[in-house]
Amino acid sequence: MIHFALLFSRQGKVRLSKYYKPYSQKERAKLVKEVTSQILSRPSKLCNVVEHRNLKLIYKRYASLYFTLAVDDEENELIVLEMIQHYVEILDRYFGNVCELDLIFNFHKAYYLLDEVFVAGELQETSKKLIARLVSEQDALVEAAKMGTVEQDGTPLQYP
Amino acid sequence: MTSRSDARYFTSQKKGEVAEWRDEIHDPDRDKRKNAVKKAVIAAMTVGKDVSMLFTDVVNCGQTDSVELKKLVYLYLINYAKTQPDLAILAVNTFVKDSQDPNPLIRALAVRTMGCIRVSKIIEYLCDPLHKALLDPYVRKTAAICVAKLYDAGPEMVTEHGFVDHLRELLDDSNPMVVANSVAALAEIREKSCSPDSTVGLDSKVVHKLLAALNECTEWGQVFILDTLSSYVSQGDQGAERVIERVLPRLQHANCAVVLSAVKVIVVQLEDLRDPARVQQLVRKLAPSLVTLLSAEAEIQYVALRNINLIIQKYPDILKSEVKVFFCKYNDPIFVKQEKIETILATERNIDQVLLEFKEYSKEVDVEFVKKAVQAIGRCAISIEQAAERCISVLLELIETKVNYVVQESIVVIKHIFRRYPNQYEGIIECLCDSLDTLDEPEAKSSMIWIIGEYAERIDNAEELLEAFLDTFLEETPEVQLQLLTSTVKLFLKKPATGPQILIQNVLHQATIETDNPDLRDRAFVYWRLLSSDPESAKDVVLAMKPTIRDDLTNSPQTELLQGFLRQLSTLSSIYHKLPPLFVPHDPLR
Amino acid sequence: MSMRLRELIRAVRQCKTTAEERALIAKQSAAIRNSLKDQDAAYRHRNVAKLMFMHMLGYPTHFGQMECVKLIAAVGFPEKRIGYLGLMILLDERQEVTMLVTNSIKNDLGHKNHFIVGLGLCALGNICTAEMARDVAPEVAALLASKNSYIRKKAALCAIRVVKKVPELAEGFLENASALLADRHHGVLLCAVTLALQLCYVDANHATTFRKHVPILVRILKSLIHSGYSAEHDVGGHADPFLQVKMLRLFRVLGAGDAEASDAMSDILANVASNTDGSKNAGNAILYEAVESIMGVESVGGLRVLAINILGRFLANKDNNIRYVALNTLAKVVAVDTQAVQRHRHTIVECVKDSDVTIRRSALQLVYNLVNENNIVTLAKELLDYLTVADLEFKADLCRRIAELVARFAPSKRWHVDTLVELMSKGGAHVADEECRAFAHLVSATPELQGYAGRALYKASFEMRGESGWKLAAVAAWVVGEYGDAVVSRSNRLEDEEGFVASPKDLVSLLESIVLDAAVPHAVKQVVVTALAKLSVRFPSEASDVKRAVSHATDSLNLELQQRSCEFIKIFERGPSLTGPLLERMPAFEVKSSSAYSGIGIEGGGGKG
Amino acid sequence: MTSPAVCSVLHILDGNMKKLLSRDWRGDISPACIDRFVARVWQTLYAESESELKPVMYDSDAEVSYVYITHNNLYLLAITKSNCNAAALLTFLHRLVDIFRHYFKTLEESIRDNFVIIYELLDEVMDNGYPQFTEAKILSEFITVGAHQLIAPKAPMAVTNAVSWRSEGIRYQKNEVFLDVVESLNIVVNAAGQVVNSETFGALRLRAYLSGMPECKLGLNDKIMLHAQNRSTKGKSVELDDIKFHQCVRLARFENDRTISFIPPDGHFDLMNYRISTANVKPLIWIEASVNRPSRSRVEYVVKVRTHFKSRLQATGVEIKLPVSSDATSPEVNTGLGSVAYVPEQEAMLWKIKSVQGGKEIMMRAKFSLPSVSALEDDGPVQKKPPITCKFEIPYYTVSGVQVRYLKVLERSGYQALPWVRYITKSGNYEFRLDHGY
Repeated sequence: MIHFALLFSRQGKVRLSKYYKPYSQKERAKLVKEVTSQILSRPSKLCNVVEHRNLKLIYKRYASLYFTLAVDDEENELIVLEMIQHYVEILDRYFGNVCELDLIFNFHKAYYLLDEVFVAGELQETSKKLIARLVSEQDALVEAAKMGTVEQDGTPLQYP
Repeated sequence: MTSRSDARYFTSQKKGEVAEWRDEIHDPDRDKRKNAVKKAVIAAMTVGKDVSMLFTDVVNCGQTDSVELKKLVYLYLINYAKTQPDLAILAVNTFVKDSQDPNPLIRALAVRTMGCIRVSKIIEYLCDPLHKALLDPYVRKTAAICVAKLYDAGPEMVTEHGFVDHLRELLDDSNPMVVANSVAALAEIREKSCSPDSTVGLDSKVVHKLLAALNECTEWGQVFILDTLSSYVSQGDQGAERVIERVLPRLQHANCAVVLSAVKVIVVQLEDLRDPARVQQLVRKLAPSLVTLLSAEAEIQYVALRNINLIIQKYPDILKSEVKVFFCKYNDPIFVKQEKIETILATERNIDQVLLEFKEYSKEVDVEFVKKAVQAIGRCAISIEQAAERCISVLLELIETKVNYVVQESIVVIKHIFRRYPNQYEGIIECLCDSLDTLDEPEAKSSMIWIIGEYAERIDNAEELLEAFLDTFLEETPEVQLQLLTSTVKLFLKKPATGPQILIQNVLHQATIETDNPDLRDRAFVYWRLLSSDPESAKDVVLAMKPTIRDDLTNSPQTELLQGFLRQLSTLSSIYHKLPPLFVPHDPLR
Repeated sequence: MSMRLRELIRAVRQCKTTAEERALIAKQSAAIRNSLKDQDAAYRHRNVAKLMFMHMLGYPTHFGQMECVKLIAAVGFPEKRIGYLGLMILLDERQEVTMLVTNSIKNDLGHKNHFIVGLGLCALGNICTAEMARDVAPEVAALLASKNSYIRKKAALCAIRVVKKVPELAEGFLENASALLADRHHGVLLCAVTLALQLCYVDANHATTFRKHVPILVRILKSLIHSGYSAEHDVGGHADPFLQVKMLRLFRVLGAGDAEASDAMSDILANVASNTDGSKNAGNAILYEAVESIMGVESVGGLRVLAINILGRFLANKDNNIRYVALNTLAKVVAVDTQAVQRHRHTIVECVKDSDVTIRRSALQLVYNLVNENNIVTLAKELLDYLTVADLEFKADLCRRIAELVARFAPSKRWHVDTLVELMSKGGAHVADEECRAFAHLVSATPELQGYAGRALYKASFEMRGESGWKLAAVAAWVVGEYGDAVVSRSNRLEDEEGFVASPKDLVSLLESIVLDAAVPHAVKQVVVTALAKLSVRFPSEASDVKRAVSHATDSLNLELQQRSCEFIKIFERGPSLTGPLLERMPAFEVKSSSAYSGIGIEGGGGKG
Repeated sequence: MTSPAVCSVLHILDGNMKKLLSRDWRGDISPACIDRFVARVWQTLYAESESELKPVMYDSDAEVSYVYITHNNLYLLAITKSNCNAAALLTFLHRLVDIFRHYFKTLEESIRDNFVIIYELLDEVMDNGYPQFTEAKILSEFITVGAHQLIAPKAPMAVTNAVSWRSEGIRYQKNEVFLDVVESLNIVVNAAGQVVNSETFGALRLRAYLSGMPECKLGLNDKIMLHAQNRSTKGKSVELDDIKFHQCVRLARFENDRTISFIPPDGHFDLMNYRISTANVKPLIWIEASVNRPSRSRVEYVVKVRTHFKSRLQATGVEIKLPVSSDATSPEVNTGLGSVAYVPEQEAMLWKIKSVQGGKEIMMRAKFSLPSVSALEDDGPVQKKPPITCKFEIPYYTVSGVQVRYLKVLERSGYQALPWVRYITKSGNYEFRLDHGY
């Protein structure tokens, strides 16, 4: 199971964090500090796994951003790497050539996408195409509700 | 390693910086050249990027009349020379040329940098310019330090060229910076040399020179001189008096380091003064300066407090009337607050006010600081008998807050008070027993267990209380186990009834059979053998009065050690309260 | 007026220092608190979004938690969407506020819009408490059978959380979970397999239920591999590796301890293991999982050889990730097939010195598992050499492991003693008390080496002063105290022992110097005081020196040290008639029994004396 | 014995402990040490106590000492292997900050932008780990920002002169000296209204615009000074507890006959600082506050301020800071004088009064609410208990009664210089502990 997901920049700034186990704010701050400094200090040629307490941090670097999933000992490290890639490709598809600024100003969108990929710390969906469709449908629903073309709860208006 | 294709996500272009810089370094435009070198140096020294491949390109830039560019090239050299000694040789020409430059600034720069590059091949080229360096004071002051650098790299070269004598001559120099740096260089050489006194003796003649230089010297030079003087053993009363007289005015210096070094010299020389009245008088003169140090920057205050802590152990009266300056301000950093607490000396006169302060501190948020405050209350109780009762009542108030770590620390402290004043305050034991369940720190636990054993005859349910602990005997730390063992033995000796008898069997069994701790087991066997052979002598052995514990709980160093620390005032040693051999790596001349 | 989210983000990015950022957030938080107080629903959406951003930066946002509850209770999808997101980010299961949303979520689970149902399931899956889990379990179980695949997959993962929080609820999910294992939707199937795994973890008996589905699952996996290219689920030429890995894992759980099920899956395991292309990470992920499953189920020897060969290939791979998983897996396999792993010993020992700490750690773990009676001497030496250069964080564990291995495989008692003395010298403060005690037991149980061990320790301790020597000093003190007579004796000298003599006086003065050293911890001094007392009996000639040494501690602030030394001083006063019987050699250690004590009389005395 | 070798390497780190710049003087420190230091600092920041964080720390594994200061968001860290003079090293680090501030207005951002010049400065202020020349004003005469130097600069004479703080050849049309006597009052009052500590720090701030190499002499109404110079001690004289002088003052001379004689640096500097205990002086401004919590989510404050000085004097720029909970919501205030504002970034109410006469009493009431959901213990900010603090100035007045009797200026050219003297009293650390009621 994934205990938490963390996306941070080369400068150690957190761009997204999701916890599937309860951690207090203080523990989170400490964790972020430890995880980022541990990973940022690793030369690029080393393997993509670091052990941290009793968790494994599986990370992958994309230009200036690092994606990290903290998993328990049971997980298959190699497939977790694919999960990271999976999510990144989904971000890329959604934003269209995703860049760090997209994540900064649309952090909530990144969370919506994440919630379609993982629930309860487990992988939920392997089709990027399907996820793209699901999220855009929900975006459309929000737009429609704002425009008043659907009922507040998403039911299409009955045309006379 | 992940497949390269992933690089396309989140990319920003960035390629071939180093190659770009190399082109720019050869650019005819000087500003461009300078900028490129600057970028390379920054990359190397700040980001830690490896730009050693530019070595030749950069070094060639050194032959320039731009001082700024030259300085950059030298910086680059310092950074790489150690890892690439062979390349560093390429720079020798530049060095030699620069060390003969008409401008003293350039000459000094060359000498300074060569000294920093601890590559033996370069060092060899250093001696010559060093000899020539002595014409201009600015170069001279740089050269003086360079001798110390040279000594570090190859002491034999220094001896060969007679540089130490040179340095000693420089003590007479008309220029104060030169004197200061010569003192510093001599001190370092003395520190490193195997037979310091034969090389750089500190005789009364040198001391006289140093004292004379003190007035004219720069502030840092004054620090060097004072620190050197502090290791001078004056020839008796008069010698000491003369040194003190010359050093006393330094107490008025605005630079805290000068003041503290002066304090050190005076404190050291005081040992040689015979007249106690004169000592008292001089000690009184130190007090205002020490207090003023507490208004310096927080870090300096910290050093001052650690030092004051030592000084008041030797001269307890020195700040007797100044206790208020040690009271904490809200914005004092924790490290200052902690030291202030440690330094507050309560007396019968100020005890009420001091206690009020400690109570206030025990409500702060920093756990360790709060514990220190509680401990300080205990210290008051132990050093001032008349105040013990008041201290105890404050501690009881603290226990009522139910803040876990405050309660535990209070119990530890109360145990100390019980040991200091046996059979006086056991009236409060009942209150203490109320918080028995909340104890989880071994020291608090064992303190409480000790109290139960020590006063077993006055605690009706002592047996019950100890029994509760015995259930978890094997999970306790050795500290708690040992205390449980002894307290159960005491209980049994005081109340040899069936209940305690079962308890003692239980604890002896667990301590001898169930544990693998040889020390605990030995203890238990000794008790077991003692109880089975002769219960009466057991009472005599176990329940005997113990010597009263010493007045202070700070583990204050013994006189000899304290004397050693006082000689180290303002140094790291005086802050760690450890003598230098315990923390300075000793590599005799590497 | 209040800032928009974008403006806030921009303003934060413009802050040059942390202090500046903190001030900005403090102002914005105050503005949000004010706005919340006005109960203006129009800004609720924006406020929660801003709070999420602040929360991500690590600032307190507790004052806005109630807003999420209100948004979730709203009618509209836009409000619910941001409300749920806020709920999951700003709150977790520890806050009591979470309880207030249970009802809203319950309602949403029955909503006609599947996206709203999805929001509820997602939130439950991520943050529900045990109490909430009980409340919603029936609804979640029912949703497993929803017609909508979007709801089915989310319900399956949500069920995992519910079952983790309240294991006894597992029963209620079994039937619907089984049905899902035949689902044709990739996402649903993936989640169903994950749920099945969780149900098996909760209660191994549930595996029986799922074993019935092995043939179907085998068929599904086979067709997944062979069905040809499907762009939607392809990763680097592998058909849905995520699903393959999950299914292989379920096979492992179902096949373990069940020959029939194992047999049913052996073909497909062989198929995956031999036909998966290992040139890309995704393929290796599948291979790695297949290897683990082959080793986990009741498989035939041939299959195992195949698996071990794959690991051998992995170990030789240049990719550090692959080497890493190889080391980890070999560590698990070594118990099953030592020989096969021993073949790679050289490579493995090299990995202990790798530049990557992750690899070093795994390799070290594997080395521990690799040690046996044949190679202990060489490997112990390697490990002891490594101890001096090892990462600080490794040292304690390394010491423990070395002691453990040496105890298990030592070829001789003398080698055992020598190695442990070296361990304590090199390990210093990193050696745990347990190891020190075990050493005392060893010496106690080996009468012929008591003198030798004491001399070795005396020498080592004499040479090692300062903090790193304290552990050693305590052990040395105990052995020297207990066996002092043997230590000074020449008669028990071993054949090739170097000619080194310590007199009774030497022993006492070493111990006295420890008592006098202010830096030595009290716990060490305690042992030393007892050792001194014992020496007064072993060497009556030293009695007065011992008494002096012990008396240094009688005014100690440390309770135990004072009590102990005062007692000994009193005992000394009584003379040999008391000291003799009290301090004579202690009974040898018994094997630790866990049985409750049975009335040992005080008369027992333990020492027959 | 002490080795003067103070500093092996200096690192400057930003608020996130990222390295901005380093200079290695002695090459005997492993590069890993900086990471060990950073890890150590981070560790304590998340612990229950920061007490392990001291400005001087020993690393027993690496056998080095870390000596550091923080300034705004910067860390200046010196690492050493020797038993160096810690007071000197720390003073040096603070001096470095002064130099940087003299060169660049704001510090944190300027470090990277002024990389080269900082290295030049570091090269000049320290050699082989010994502090060298740290007079910012003189340094800026030969190390300048961004100048294109076609002709290599020469080191000014001052660097190697006995008078290292003043260059020769300074010329002014009008020779003037401005002297400000500034006293700041430090006071701590506990929640029970008792004065815990009260002391006053005075400074004689000089702005000297004088030509040539002037010899100056200053006379004060210091009791010992008057006595030493055999002057009558009639009239007002004061007793100062401790005096510190700028390095330009001849200390030996002062020790002899209490004469303050000096050649001043050019421009402004603190000639002298002194300290007196004011334990027996009634605090000039007195504050009383009570906190009332009628319910869990309501808090009310009543603050009373009294001025204890002569009514002809005025306290100006009075600013009283009343700390409130960090999650306070919509405060309401009510005051007789001045204005009150809630300043969330300071977690306080700021009560500002432009000026108030002596002998007055004024009141302020404030109330606010707290959120219904309180933070979990681990999540929320730690509940600190800050005191009420106060800032003010009282012109034309000193607590100590120090007076300048004369300031004589003698220069070879024989010009007449005009001395101007001003007196002012200010608040320093001025705090009243508050019983917050939780």
